[in-house]
Amino acid sequence: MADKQVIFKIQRFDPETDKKPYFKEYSVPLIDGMTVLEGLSYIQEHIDGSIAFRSSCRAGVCGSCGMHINGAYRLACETQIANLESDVITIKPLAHMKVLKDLIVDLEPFWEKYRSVKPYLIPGDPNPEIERLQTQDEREDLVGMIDCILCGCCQAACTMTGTDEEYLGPAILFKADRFAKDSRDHALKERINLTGGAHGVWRCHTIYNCQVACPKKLDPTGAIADLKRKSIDRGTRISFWGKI
Amino acid sequence: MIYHKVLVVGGGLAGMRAAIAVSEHYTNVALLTKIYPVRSHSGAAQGGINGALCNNPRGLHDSCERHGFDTIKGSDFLADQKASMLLTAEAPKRIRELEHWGCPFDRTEEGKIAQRPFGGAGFPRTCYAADKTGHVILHVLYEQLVKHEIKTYNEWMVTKLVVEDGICRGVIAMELLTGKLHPIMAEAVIFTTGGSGRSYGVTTNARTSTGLGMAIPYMEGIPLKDMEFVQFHPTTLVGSNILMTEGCRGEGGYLKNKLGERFMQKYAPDFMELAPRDIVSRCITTEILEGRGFDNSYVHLDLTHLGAHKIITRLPGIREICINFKGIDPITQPIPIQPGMHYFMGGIDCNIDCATDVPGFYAAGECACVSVHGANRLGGNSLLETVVFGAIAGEKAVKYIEGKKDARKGEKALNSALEQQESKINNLLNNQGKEKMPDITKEMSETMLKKVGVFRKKDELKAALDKIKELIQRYKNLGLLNKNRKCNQELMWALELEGNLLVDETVVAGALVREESRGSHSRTDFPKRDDKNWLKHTVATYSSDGVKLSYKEVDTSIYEPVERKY
Amino acid sequence: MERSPFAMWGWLLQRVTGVLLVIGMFVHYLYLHFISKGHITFEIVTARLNSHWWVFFDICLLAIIIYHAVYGLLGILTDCNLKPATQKTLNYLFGIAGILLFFYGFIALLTFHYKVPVI
Amino acid sequence: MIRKLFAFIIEIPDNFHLEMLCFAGQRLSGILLALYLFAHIFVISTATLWGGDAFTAVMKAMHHPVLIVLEILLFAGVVAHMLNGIRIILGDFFALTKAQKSMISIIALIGFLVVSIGGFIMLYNFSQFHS
Repeated sequence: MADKQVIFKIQRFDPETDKKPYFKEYSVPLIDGMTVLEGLSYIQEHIDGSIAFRSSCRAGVCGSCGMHINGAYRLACETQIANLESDVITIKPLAHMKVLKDLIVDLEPFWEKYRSVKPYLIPGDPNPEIERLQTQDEREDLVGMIDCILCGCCQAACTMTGTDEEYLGPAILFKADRFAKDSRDHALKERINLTGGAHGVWRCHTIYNCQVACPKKLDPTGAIADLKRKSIDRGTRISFWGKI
Repeated sequence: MIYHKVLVVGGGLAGMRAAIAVSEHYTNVALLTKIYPVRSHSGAAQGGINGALCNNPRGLHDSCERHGFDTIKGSDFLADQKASMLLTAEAPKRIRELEHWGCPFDRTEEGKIAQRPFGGAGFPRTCYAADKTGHVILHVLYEQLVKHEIKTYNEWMVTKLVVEDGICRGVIAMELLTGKLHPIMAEAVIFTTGGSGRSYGVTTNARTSTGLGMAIPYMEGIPLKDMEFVQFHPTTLVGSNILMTEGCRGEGGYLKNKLGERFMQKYAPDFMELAPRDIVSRCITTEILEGRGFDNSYVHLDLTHLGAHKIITRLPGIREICINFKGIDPITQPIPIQPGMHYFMGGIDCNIDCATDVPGFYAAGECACVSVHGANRLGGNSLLETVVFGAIAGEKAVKYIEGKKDARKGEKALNSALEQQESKINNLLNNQGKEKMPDITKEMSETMLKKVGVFRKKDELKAALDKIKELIQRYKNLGLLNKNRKCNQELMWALELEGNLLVDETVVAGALVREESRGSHSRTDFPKRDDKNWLKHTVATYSSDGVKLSYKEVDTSIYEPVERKY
Repeated sequence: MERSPFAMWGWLLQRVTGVLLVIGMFVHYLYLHFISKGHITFEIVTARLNSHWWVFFDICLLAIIIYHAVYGLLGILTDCNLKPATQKTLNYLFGIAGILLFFYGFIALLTFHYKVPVI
Repeated sequence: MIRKLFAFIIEIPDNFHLEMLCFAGQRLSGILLALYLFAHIFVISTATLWGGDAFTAVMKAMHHPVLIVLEILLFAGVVAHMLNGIRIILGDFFALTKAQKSMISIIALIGFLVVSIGGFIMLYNFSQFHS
């Protein structure tokens, strides 16, 4: 065939039949402007229907298709094969999560942690008639905090989520900090209590894996550092003066 | 058997809003979604949500009535006017409610919600959060879902709606990871499954936006309304057809053809680029067809004159998508765009209460047709529709249950439906047919795109209808590669393909018969709007040998239809 | 999860001792490796440690570096998310070992100050 | 358990970038420096255990061309651990997490200068004594 072929090397695993994950290779004809996700769906449609992966929006906004592609965590849908500059594309599921099938991992613990940090606005006063006022400056604090798509790439890249299963992880702490930074939120005390535990912010060693892995170029490390500073501020006051 | 008072199917904005509305009355409400709620395609909405808040200095004289009139005018007077007025009257309340829940809208100088101009609107009234409005609202609603501790069935897919004696009893759902079928009994079922974008090859919609959600009630005899009105978004990125928000033009972007002209001057001199979507799509297509497009397939959306600061603060997502998918930076280069299928104005036929003819079955969001958008939807009204009618559907479902005498009925119907679905899926898996799914999908999307696209013609529509009918027949001989039940995504796509085909049939059949041009339905052989014969809704009903069409009155009690000019 | 002052103070002190060690090690290296020449003898050290300031400095440096080293090693084990009971035992074990080590080093330092073996 | 203990090395191929290498280096140098610290304290305590002459004798034995190279390596380890520690602290306490990439280049430069100057002085001192 005249077309250029790329080899997809995909980690396969079915916990019911396989003892260990293994790699299987597929050859896919390369089309101009093809993304990794398109390659995967080509395999699913034409070569091996048993392969399983999550996908939805194909525009990099839903966060379904986070996976480990050629040495880094990326969204399959926005990764151009041409940009990888390699004839072999190695794909692994998100690390530190239980593999349910091939590239599908068990996200339930992730959502469980998400729920545990009260990820919703807790305003101090009853809702006013009109909107709550917030200056554009206060709104600017949220730039870069509201863009998280919860794809789980940072969570998988973080070395600490691998060693400590109970560690909340960068994505969750990022979410917690999004509310800690919101001028309309009045539950900072509660948020610090929820994230300032031994399996919370103190488990972070500022490795920056999350920041490097983030497909949206957000800064979870910075968010965790922000929570640490807030926690220290409160913690030292309590220790030295007994209360705030 | 799993039992819920109310089961919401679909985890997008409308679904979550409905579930939250129900949970204020009953705790036994569940939300069932094919993916995860935050993965829903509502999150891809970019531009904003419309509401007459009058926060913009240029919008001080705006009002809900003006918003309603713009919506009706935008709809080419096919909207049910009371429904449109309800939508716009509820808008400020719902937007402020979102704000109270923590939605990070951009702000004005005084700290109120900022508003930007949008297509077809007389005043700037689109509230936005950069170009990620859908994303932030989706996350805010999911946060509320978590707060209300609503049970969600993630990665479950409904395969059948169970209707017994004309009353909705529940659904049969498949757990995608295990492939197991479960009957779910519910007093009321709310469908909020979105549109059928995958019917078209060139679409802004997600891979998961398929027509199954509309096809399931359709197969149970619940009609689909106004299906021929399919909106094409004028600006989608060439190649991947990812949405380039209308906000680009709202912020002042220009559309330019090969000659470098702002061609909208010729077509809509007053509104220019901010004419409604159907008009801009037609203009772009005309330019391309008349040879003034690049490579005969696209034109340019030029943002370069806006300056780096405005693009980075107001349209960061657009810039990111352009860089990731096309390798161009909108600050320095124009974006190549073409129209792409975007939204279904039509859907499950329901009234202003989101109720259908089957008691206990409700629909909201894109999959429903309350008929607020008529023949063409204005940008920013879809997010509004989801939160307004999501809430209404939830509340009306609660009211229905309160007035209901029997409960926990229909076990027998559910069990027999379960058996029927089991055998259907087993047949699909064991079918040794020669037909391959990618072929059918490809032929379907190409037919729809080429023959039922922006411009439509009688013989093309006829050919398309034949083709879709042929594909429905060929679908019966589908042979799948993967015969396993567990985690079989191919099976999921196959089930959805059937839904897509059925929905497509209603689209083509409706378009073939409607001999006029109205809103997004543009017939080259009938270029004029014909209020005398066609000011009516198309209602498509399922029968085993194809679509049965009938017609319904349009509510024009408030404004007299006039010619639509921009 | 409850806020954990123990984890916070451990983490914070690790950073504080880290910064102090930057200063301490600078002085330590400057004096002992760059200014003083040749191989060190007992007499050279005793001459330096005649000064109370040097004794004070060395004891502080010893305490800080032992905290930093012991907490650092313990931290690596803590990251493994062991059973709470095991973790508690380890905390005590490392704590006691750190204190013992400090006293051992302390006595070694005093040997130079008093110019005779303490034992 | 072993996997978890050495995750900072095992996971390098999955996250192959400078930041991860810095972290692994920080942990590894930390462990080695801690071990060195214990040895260091023990060597100094020879004076307490066996008297001043024993201490002098041990110190003289330490003054060996091979050991001076190891000593310079130790110095490099201390400097690397220190500078990387400063980078982490700056990131955490001064909201400089976005600037960490440039911080890595800066500390690499500073580290290189400090180690080469310090190493040169140490070598010079050593050679002076022997000549």
